[in-house]
Amino acid sequence: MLRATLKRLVTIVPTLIGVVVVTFLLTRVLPGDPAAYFAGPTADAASIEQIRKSLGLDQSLPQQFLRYLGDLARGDLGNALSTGQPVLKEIASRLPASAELTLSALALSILIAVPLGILAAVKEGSWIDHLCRVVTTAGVSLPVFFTGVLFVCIFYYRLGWAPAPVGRLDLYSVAPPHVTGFFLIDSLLAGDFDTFRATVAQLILPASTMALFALAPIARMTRASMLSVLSSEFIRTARASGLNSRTVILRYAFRNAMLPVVTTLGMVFSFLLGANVLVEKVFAWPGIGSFAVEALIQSDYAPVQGFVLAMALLYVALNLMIDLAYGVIDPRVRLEA
Amino acid sequence: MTALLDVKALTVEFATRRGTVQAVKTVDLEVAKGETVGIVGESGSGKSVTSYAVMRILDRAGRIAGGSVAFSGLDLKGATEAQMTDIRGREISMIFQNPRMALNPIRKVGRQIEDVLRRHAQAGSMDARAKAIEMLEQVKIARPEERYHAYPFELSGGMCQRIVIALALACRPQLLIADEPTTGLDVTTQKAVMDLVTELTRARGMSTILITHDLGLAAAYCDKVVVMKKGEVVETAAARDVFAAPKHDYTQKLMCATPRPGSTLRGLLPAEVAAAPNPPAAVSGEVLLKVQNLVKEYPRQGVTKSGAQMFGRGAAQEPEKPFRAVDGISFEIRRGESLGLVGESGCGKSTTSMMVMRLLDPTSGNITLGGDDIGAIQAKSFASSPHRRRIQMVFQDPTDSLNPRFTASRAIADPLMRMGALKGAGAVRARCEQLANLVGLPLDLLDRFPHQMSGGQKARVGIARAIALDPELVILDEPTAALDVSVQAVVLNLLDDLKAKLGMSYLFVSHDLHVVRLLCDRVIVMRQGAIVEQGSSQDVLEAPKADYTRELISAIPHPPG
Amino acid sequence: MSAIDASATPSPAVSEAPARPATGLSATLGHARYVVTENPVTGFAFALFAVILLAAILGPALAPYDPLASDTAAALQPPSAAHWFGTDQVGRDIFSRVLVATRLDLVIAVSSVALVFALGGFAGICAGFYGGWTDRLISRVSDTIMAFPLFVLAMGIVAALGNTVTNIVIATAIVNFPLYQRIARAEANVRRDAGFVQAARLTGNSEMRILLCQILPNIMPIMAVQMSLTMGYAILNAAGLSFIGLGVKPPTPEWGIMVAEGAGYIISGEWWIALFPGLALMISVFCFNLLGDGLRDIIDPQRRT
Amino acid sequence: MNRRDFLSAASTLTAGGLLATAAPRLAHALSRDETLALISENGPNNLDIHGVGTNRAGYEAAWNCYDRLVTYGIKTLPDGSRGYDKDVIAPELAERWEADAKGVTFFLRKDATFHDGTPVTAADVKWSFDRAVSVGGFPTVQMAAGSLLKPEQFSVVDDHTFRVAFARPDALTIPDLAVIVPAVFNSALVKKHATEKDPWGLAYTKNNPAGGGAYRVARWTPGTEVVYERFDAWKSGPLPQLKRVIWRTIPSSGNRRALVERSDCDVSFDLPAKDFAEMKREGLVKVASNPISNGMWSLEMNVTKPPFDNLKVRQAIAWVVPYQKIMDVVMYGEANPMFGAASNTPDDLVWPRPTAYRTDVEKAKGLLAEAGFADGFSTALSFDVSQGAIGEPIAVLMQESLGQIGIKASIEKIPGANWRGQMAKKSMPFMINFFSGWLDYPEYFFFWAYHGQNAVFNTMAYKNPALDKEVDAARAAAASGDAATYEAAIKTMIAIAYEEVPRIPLFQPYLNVAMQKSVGGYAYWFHRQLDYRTMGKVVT
Repeated sequence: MLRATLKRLVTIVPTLIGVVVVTFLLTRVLPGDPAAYFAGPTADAASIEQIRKSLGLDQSLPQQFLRYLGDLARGDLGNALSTGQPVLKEIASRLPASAELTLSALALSILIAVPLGILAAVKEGSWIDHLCRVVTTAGVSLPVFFTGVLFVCIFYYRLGWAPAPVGRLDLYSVAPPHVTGFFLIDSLLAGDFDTFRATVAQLILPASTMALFALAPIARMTRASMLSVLSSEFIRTARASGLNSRTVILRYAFRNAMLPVVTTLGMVFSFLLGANVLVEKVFAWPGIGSFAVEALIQSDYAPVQGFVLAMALLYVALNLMIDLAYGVIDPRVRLEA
Repeated sequence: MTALLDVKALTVEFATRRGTVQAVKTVDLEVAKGETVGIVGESGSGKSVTSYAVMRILDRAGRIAGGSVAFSGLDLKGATEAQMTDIRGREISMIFQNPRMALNPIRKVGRQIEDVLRRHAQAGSMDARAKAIEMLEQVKIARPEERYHAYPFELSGGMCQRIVIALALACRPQLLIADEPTTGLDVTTQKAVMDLVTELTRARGMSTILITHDLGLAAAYCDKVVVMKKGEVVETAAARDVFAAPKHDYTQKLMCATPRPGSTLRGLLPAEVAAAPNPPAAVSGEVLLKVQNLVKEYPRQGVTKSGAQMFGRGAAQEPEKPFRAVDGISFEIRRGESLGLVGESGCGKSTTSMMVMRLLDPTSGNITLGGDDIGAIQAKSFASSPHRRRIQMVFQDPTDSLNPRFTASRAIADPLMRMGALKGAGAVRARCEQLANLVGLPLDLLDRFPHQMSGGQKARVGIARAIALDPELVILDEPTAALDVSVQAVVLNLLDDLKAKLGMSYLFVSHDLHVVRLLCDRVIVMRQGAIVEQGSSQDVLEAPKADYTRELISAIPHPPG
Repeated sequence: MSAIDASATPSPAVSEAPARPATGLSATLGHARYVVTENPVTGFAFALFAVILLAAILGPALAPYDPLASDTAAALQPPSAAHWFGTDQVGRDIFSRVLVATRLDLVIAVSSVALVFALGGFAGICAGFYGGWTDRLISRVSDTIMAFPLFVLAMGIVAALGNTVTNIVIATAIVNFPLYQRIARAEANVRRDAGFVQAARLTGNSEMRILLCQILPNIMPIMAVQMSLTMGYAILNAAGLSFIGLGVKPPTPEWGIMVAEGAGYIISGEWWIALFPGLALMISVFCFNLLGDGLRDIIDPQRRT
Repeated sequence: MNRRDFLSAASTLTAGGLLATAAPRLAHALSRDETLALISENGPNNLDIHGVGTNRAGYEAAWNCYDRLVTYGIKTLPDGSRGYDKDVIAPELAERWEADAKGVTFFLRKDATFHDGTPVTAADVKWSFDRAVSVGGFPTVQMAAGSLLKPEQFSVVDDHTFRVAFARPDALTIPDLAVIVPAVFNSALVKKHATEKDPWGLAYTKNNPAGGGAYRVARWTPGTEVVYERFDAWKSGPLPQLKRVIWRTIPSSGNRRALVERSDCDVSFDLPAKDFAEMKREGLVKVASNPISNGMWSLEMNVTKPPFDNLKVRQAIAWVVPYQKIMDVVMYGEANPMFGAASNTPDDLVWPRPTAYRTDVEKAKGLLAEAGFADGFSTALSFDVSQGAIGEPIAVLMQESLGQIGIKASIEKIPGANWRGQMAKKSMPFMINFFSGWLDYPEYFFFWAYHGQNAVFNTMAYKNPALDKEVDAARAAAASGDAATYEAAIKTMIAIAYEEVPRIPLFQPYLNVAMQKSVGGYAYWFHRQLDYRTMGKVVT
């Protein structure tokens, strides 16, 4: 297992190098002059030049890249000019917010989509199957920001059921003491159920917005995978052995069907991280996505680079987790490792 | 003696897009207690569907449209699903072909047996494991405690089939339905599995239904045989009687199409078809293909350099030897001759044929074709070599070997357009039609796609493609393994006729010694990459010298007569 | 092994097909007709697609108003007989804008899909067919792209290259590259040693020829499914870019940018500005998605009995 | 204030016997009346006005956390609202001051301390001003606008007496000391955190206000939230009512409106004009509305790029602008029109003032024909995406109107990051832009936006010696107090600019702020941000 993990990590190296180079180049070809932007409204050419120098933007591209690599090696990701903070600190404080939202959304959509997919597969061709297909497809057919705005308008503005979309906590609540950065966990650790409730309340709308988006791929994959497993020969054996349909579907078919679904989850997660960018903006969520967008729009290199590196690491971690999950589910993978 | 299973006028329908299809039509079947009944038929005869209907595990599209099924007096057709799940595995159980696919790939085999035991209350949480291990012991699995924790992919095909048998017999059912239980297994394994089934069912006084396409198998193991054709029962009789004196035409046809010791190629065909005798083989003395010391090595899978070497203990250890799929074999084929290459799976016969075919580069050794050293030309660039057209191949699976998006004529025309000298679409088409005539493919099939043709038709397309460029050597890679016996008979005859007509040489790769004998002048028996025995097919079959050959021959079940 | 499977398949519907009278094309059409009529949802999707296509072709001719003409006297009017979908903040007729936008959105969807198919599909086939270094190199490129959250990468590309329709198309194509590459790779990989490929080698086909003439046509069906799904994604992607200000240039009518602009008016009660383009967008994405599912059924009849 | 303080406060205030779990909720209830919940689009990126690239939200933090020597007075405007009075300089850290021909002497109040309790001395003032003129970038430029150029101008007389020497006579010197930049820093504290590379301690003050203003920052989560606490020992004015200010960043404008309408926040900033117009009409919340002083939106043409070098072309465009349409559908009336006056020559000193242009397509066509462009031409009209709510509809309407006289304009959305750079490079031929000057004097506006010194804001690259002469004359006259010369120069200056029309004024927008009816004490400031010190909540 350890060997396999190490081997997996080695294959990630070229990807990471690729990410660093692509990110660097991408941010450098971004239009705009950060020096002029940050020099302020009444700046003259000289003061812009001064700022350009202080940002290291007067150097040649390879020089800037070397400098960047050097900083990276020291763990210095630079400062985000838009919030004025070190990028590392920003990412560390914002990543839990995004992760909490994304994982909640993922969990929510798995809870809904997987049973739906199973149901659709078991009742293949019935009206339930068609309904599942139409409902999940409808969910993925709306731009996520539009769903978000619509939800806010209906559930907050018109009906008043949801709390104000002001971020992770309402205006007057205080964040729980930092342990994991996940408010849901931290508030429970602190035994502060009011904050826990407030966190859940704030999470419901944005998480549902994103979950709606993730329903279709998960349900679709679950259905297809269940269908192919259900038609396989070992299911016939299980049925011929008199195992009841519950055992056949859940213990025999479902676990086998989970393999491609787990792979899909990786894709969906990456998909949701992208959707995060838009949802965070709508719900004033202090996450890493909205932060990166702002930085990108302002040609603020450092946060964009930091963000993408963080994402790449997250991607690596996620893929490792998927591989591990695969190993747990499928003994064949274990042997190959 | 009352019948354990009594099926009367069973009719099964499938809803397809072209309307309802009757897969089984008014079938009657009786199985007495302790009796072994064989259901024999070619593909599409409805033999499997009948058994699925009895178990009530038909696909969603299928339904029992008429008739009755009684098991120990219980009406299975009218039973509720809950009743049926109690009966399945407990009273009637099934074993399937392709044992590895029949087991849950990600559940320990022991747990799978436990699932069944516990489902039918044959074991509680305390003793389930012990009972499962006991079952493993009964199906003669060595080290059962250890195997309990194995996953199907860790076991061989034969071993998996033993697990499936354990699964089926765990709850001591009264009836076992074995659906092609040995198909896909090597002959020697086949025999072991069938002997085990017989032994266990006899010991328990169980009844068995053996569903098979192999008349030999049915003859060897059944008391009674039911012959089915296109969903209908054409003949039911005691096994001895069926083989001694088949009454129905279809049974007769099936009987004579099944190769057995003493049968001739023409004899496989029904009397009214087989008009002219086979042309005599025109074997010249000239050597066409010469293979010398052919070796193919593969690096071993898994850990190549062990940790020990890293810690400096490597010097004492011998370096890991690569796996030798083909271990220095030599043989030759003369012009007009056909040579059989026989062996069980993994013996290296396919690797050898691929190397001769020049699709694979040998590790060492020579291959010369009519004096030209074709082994020296890399497989990668052989496609553009002028020698390419001299060796062609007929593949094992006619479906897999035809591009599903090409019509028959397009498939046949491919070599003509690539390597032929023909100019213009008209000339190509004419040659296609000529070839179609040669292989007996009706011309109106030329514009069909593979999925619109039957297995025999697809085999003919494959043969037409192989002979399109008048090759000198044709490699036949189990060309009839996927075909029903009656079709096999026709195809084998066709191949023999073509050889005589076109003066080609054949390298016939097969696992079936009887088939090889019919078509080939000489036979090579391979095992573990090496040649065990070679000689004229007559000699090898009738007076085998090697023990292995003898074992192979004796394992083949064949109908009496 | 597979040969033996076929002989014992339980359902007679798929075993040993009897000689069917239909030729290739009409059989495919017949099958398509069957799928459309058998599955009401797919039938619906095909009908919707026809409507969208019609709107794209005839849209500019059918629009009752100039989609660019402002009429400040009639700004922010709710849907009425004169303006079916109401008017926007500068008094443009939303119905006309939604209708005319169909063509642009379809062009964005189709061209990005065509591009990613050409790039990703070809790279994937090469990777799957040749294996070795080709595979490693192409797969690493894919991994690198995958390491970015899709939308963020699209944003970066459009921000870097400038927000034009061409760049939106390019960004969407690049972002989807890994998906196509992986599917094509997997499909090519399983076929690389298939019987018909070996047969093609025997008949003197060069490797590149086998790739294009033998493998590619067999991968087309599954790619078609993916392409249909990507069409929907391309439209959503463009809409998302519009929301953060990286969409097409105003005043070009495009659904995404109309929704993005209209989203700001939802709270203040002018729901129609965002809703109608949103519906158009949703319906088309919905249609492409269902179409993908339907295509899968057409290609893979075994999926459905 | 952290959580623990809150809990202890709650338990001491209540008559004991409280369950611990009930405490937080009670704390909410107690604090809300003295807490202001404020939302806006962006939060500060730097709490120091001297920092590199401090944004507008940062101005607000700096304004409330630091004191200056002097500030502007507050007056009640004609419409009943309150706003700063540019003509009244009021004491803040300085109790009084004495000006002479060479400079001005400030006498600091003796009881003032910084947040850490250190007394405020003249040395702190000197250090702060030295910092402002030396650190470069925006603060230095802003100081220079009041002729505050080098450290030698500032001297410590004694602990509580500080003198500024004039570099040259400039009427703007004292007003410039009341803007945000000349804030007084706790020099001892900042110096402790200064390094060789960062002699002015910018890295420290970026996150830690080192001042003695009425509020200090209790918690700052960049990009998300700022929580202020009142500095109870503040002496530079009456103790503010609000004990706490919570400022959240809400990027979506729809949500900012929803929050204030549903009473989930007290003050909502940065809403589109349409929302303010509707909220004013509906009357659910209070909307404070003031024209932005010395500011206007305008269309700007780069006179170095043909055909905009042609006066007739510029005038033709000025005649074709759909002014009223823009007022109606872009600003919803939330602006003062800057068009349709009787003449381009002013008869008084009111500024900003309308031009004589209005929409007259025929006249525009005629002028364009005279200029030799009867068939029109093609150009690109740019606007700043971050100002897209206003820029985009104007662009769309302009594109359509220009089409009427044959000018084909494509619309270029320039990302915010790019905008300043493009402005500095003067690469855009035709753009929609906003400019306002902090110091509310027309010559100040003209100096930045029209003068031949060619500042960033002179996006038209307009150089006219005749106009420059008038601007310089007006500045000199203002410094010497020569009212007649001043008036003549201003009038001529405006007449030239409007006749030559390199910049077509469109409207003077209002600064609107929506707040609950219970919120009082709002005043409009030149920096367009909130001053918490005067604000309070009516306890109901």
